[in-house]
Amino acid sequence: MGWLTRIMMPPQGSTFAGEVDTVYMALFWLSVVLFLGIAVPALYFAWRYRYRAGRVTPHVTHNTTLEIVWSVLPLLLCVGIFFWGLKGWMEYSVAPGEAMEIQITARKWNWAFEYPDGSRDAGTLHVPVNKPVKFIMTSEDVIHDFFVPDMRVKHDIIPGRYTEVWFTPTVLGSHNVTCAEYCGKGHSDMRGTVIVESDADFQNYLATGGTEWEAYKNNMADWGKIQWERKGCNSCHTLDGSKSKGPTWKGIWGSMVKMTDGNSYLVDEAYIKESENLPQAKIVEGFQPIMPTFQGLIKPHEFEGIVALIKSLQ
Amino acid sequence: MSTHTEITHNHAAGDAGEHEHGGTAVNVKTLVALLILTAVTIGASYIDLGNGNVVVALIIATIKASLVVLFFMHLRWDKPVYGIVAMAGFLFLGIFLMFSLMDQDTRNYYLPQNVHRTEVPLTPGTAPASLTEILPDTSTPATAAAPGSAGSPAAASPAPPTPAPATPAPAAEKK
Amino acid sequence: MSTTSVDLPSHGGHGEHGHGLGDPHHQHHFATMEQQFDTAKLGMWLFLATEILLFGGLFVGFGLMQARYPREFVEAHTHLVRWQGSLNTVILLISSFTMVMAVQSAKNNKKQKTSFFLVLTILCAFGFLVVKYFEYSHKFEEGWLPGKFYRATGDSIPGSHGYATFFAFYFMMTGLHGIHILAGIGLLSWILMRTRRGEFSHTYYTPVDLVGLYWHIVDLIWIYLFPLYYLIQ
Amino acid sequence: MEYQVLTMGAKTGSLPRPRKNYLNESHGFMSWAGTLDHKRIGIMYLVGVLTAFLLGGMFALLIRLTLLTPTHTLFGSKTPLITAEQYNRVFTLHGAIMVFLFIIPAIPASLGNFVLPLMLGAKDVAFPRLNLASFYLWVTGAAMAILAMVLGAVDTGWTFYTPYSTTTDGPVTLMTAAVFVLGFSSIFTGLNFIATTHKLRAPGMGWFDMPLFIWGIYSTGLIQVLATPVLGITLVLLMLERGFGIGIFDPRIGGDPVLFQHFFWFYSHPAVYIMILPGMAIISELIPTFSHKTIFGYRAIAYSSVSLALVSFIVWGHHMFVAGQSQLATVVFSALTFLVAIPSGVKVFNWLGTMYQGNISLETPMCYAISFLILFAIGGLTGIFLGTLSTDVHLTDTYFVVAHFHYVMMGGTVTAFLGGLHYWWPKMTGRMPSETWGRTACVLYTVGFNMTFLTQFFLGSKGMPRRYYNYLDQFQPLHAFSTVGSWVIGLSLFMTLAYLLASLRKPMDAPDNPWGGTTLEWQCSSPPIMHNFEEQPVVERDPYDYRPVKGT
Repeated sequence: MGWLTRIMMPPQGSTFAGEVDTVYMALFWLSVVLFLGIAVPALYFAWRYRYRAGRVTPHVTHNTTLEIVWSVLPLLLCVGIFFWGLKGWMEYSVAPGEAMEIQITARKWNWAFEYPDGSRDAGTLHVPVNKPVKFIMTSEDVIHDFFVPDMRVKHDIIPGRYTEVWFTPTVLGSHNVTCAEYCGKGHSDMRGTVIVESDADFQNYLATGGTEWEAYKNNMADWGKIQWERKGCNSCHTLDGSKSKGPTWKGIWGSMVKMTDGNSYLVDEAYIKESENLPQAKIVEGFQPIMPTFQGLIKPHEFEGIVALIKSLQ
Repeated sequence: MSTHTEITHNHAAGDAGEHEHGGTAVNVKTLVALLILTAVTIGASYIDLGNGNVVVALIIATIKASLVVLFFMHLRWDKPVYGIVAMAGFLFLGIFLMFSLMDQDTRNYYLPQNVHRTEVPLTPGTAPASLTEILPDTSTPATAAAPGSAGSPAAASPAPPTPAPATPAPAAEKK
Repeated sequence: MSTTSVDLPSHGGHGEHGHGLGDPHHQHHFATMEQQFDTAKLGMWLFLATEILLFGGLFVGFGLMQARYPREFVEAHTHLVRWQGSLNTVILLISSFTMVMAVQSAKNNKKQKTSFFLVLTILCAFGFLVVKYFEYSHKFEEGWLPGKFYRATGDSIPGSHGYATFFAFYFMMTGLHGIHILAGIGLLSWILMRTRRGEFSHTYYTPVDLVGLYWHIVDLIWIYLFPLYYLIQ
Repeated sequence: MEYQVLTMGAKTGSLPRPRKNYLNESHGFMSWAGTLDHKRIGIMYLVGVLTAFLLGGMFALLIRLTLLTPTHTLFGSKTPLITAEQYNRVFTLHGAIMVFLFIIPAIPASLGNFVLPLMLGAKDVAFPRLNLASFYLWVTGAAMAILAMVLGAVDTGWTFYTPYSTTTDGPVTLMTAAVFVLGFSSIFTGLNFIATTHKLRAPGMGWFDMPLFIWGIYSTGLIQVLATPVLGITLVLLMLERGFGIGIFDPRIGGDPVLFQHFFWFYSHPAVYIMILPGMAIISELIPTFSHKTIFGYRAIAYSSVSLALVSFIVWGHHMFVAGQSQLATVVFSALTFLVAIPSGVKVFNWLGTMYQGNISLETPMCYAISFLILFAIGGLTGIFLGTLSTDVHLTDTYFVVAHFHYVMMGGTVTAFLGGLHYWWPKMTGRMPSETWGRTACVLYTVGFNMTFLTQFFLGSKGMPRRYYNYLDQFQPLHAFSTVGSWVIGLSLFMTLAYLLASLRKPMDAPDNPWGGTTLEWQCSSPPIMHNFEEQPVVERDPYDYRPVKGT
């Protein structure tokens, strides 16, 4: 029956797919049998007992035994089906503890994915094959729904709240992601791709930090501004020259800055790099040594962007 | 009230399927009982019983409601079908409440492990203060793997010393 | 919907085919006046069941939001004035009593007494609204308003939306109840008018009885609203 | 007049027809617009819901035409037929019109209004004024919906899910208010029918002597009265949310969008039974009449109607399995959902039991009844896929769901409605519609229906989400096939409309009891006189007693 499953269902892409398809096909055959059990008698009776003038019909008002049988049998059948469905649901609803966690932010009308190391991507989701992946999802505007037909998973994404879904991909290659909760004009275009790849390829992908920045290749200062917000630089550093907990970034590029130890240093790439990794090494005069280290949290292209941003603020 | 009690039970109109039930005496007694119960429920609210206060208040309210329905609305004497209709209203209300509460009380509010890097839903650019309050500890396995996780902006910004709500409030809350 | 409830008792008023048992209020499709009265009463009770569920939806929403913001709700409760709620409870209970007396008088052909009790009931209803007015204006002054209009300061969990949600429910539930009181005043005035015209007797007092039932359900809803809002502090 | 017993399908045609009937009793616009006669109100409702059906059907055809090609173009044109925004408005209108303006009032308010007092042997419904008020509320609601449509239409989907519905542009508040008004129209109809059933049964008619149609309409009334107020309050909250930002459903200010879904489905799931129970009720009339045999398991069918109404209140969470409700709630709702299978199964098997050893004449209404059995079986059985948790995760919010509820609502309710319309058409109009055309249309309808919607089960299983304007090219052949099917349905329905209207041009030729039915509505003339019966009928036999009576 494998061929029929293949005709009726999408390709099997996760560990859930086998179970879901088995239940689906079982229900399919059950439905076929029950449907024939209803349609065939209906049509047969209509022909076999077709109208003949003067035929007297028996006056049978009821048959309690028969009626109990056809009430109880469906009930038992349903209890069985319920528990079978419950089995698959239990797996679906509880993610294994070791699952890698990817955050999904849905908005009209695209997907943003964020990996444990902070790498981000929009629209394309990379996951390692044969490893459980858990998605913690939230929405910025209305309700969306993360639906990967090949993985047989689906869950609503609700604004103001996080929901969870998980799967273990088993098949290399790309699979479709669609939004399954109506969200407006672009609903049907709110699609994405899951790329299931080998562990090595996935690590390689993470090392580059996603592909989101490529859109900003020609305008790295904008990319830097996004990082300024995302990494939280904005909570201490301003871009407009006003005072905050840390020195403003405006106009510092290429200038000499006086430190608490009395020396002055030129603000250049090396200085910014040092401030990112070892913030306590040099403290600008008039400020407290409160900045935490960002070592390992900023990828090369993000750093490039921040430098471009500071350069642009002359 | 005593001014109205001189209105006595009327016996004149006893014809044509007249069902004389209740009467002034019963109505007055019902009113007095209702007023006493009101006093009791107000009094009980001054005693701190914890969650018991709600239970006591609702039990007394139900007794009062029953008095109104039975005596003022004549269900005590009327055909049972009216009572069944009224009870059906309350029954289905109970079903609605029970199942909705069952969902609300057993809901899982997931939180990302790396909450400090999460863009705040709905209000991009502001710190997810309510989430940082809820999170007991940011040194979860994933963040521990990245050195210097203490440098997360949310942790760096001074978190307001407000108590965490008992249930995780939506992350959209602004301070 | 409150206004359309007028239709329920009203169609007892004009038997247009007029070939019944002689009573001008008898409608042609009922065999007896008693059947007609029972039917009208059943219809009214069914309508009351819909009222219970209409308010019930708000009670359920209140319960769920209370489970979501328990501390905020308890704190917000303290902003409501207990004596105002208690006074209104007493007023409504008394009005229920005068209403039932009005029905009893109408049933016993006592036109004067019916009018007297109806007037008392209407006065109680206005008294209720007056107290409500002072209550509402206090809330407006302090900025304890629903949803995005909430402006009050000094909450112990600043910024939580629980308070605004509480007052959203407070205004919706007491407001819907208030609308029912207003509709009740309209209905009471209407049957007062008909009483003065002498339209009711022991054979036909259906509208008085049905408006009475309506008025009692309004009281009954308040019996639940009162402890839920004013006593849980 | 004695309860006239008709034996073995004896079709009476020679009774003298009264000169006056409810149609020619009085004339002029006001004699209709101000009427309190349940028959005239039923006819006005019928015209109203059929107009709504026509309008909703037009939108359905437009949706299918748009989805014919992935580019939404026809005849090599460059511009799409409608844009994505227009498409969203069209499917919203299709859903809202079909649900609130058509299916919910379709059977109870039109056919039910006409037939219920006749079947009970009553002169009218309990509250004729309320009945007329209900109709005018329907008209008001319809006018408001049309106005909202003219003002740009809403794109929320008929479900009005927050926060989309609270943030999107368009006259959402007006549309919501329209549905609110329609809700009260529905409440008043249900209330009226319950009171009528309780109080206006003919002498001798106990609860278990009522025709099963009454049981179905009565159960429907229970749901209308007990569930619709919650819809009312939900819509009020939605309007306040949009108008005043009260924030019960808005996550931005502390609300919970899932709470809206609880409120909405607490009504809208029972509403599914408001739609299907009257359909089942009609089938319970058609099958014994055309099998000329007493109904098999009368009490079981009667009880199953009531129990379906009750069970419908405790399964609403199955619309929310993946919507963010708690896992416990999901499991409980799934388990309860399977309870629906039992009363539904009981009905179907009892209908088959009635046909067994019957004397089945395949006139148009019976053709629709058999069509109903087949379509409803598919609709019911595919419900199992959706009630089962693990498969529902994959299938929910896809075309599988679309196909499932069309099989139940259209394949079930609309098929039964058409059957009932043909069944009572002679009683309502005094004319017999063409049998040839009727049977042809019924076969076309069944074939077209399966072409349109059976296809969609496969689309959904393959992962085609619902409410999609653009779709992957791989789905194109199935979509095209489905669209062709929609033309076949359209053709059959236009054909039906045409020959039914054509029958009105004939002189009155319908006998009082053209099908040999045993229930009371066949005891009065076709069309009935103003007050239904010449004399108060008295019930002395079971409602579906086809045994010959001594002395006849």
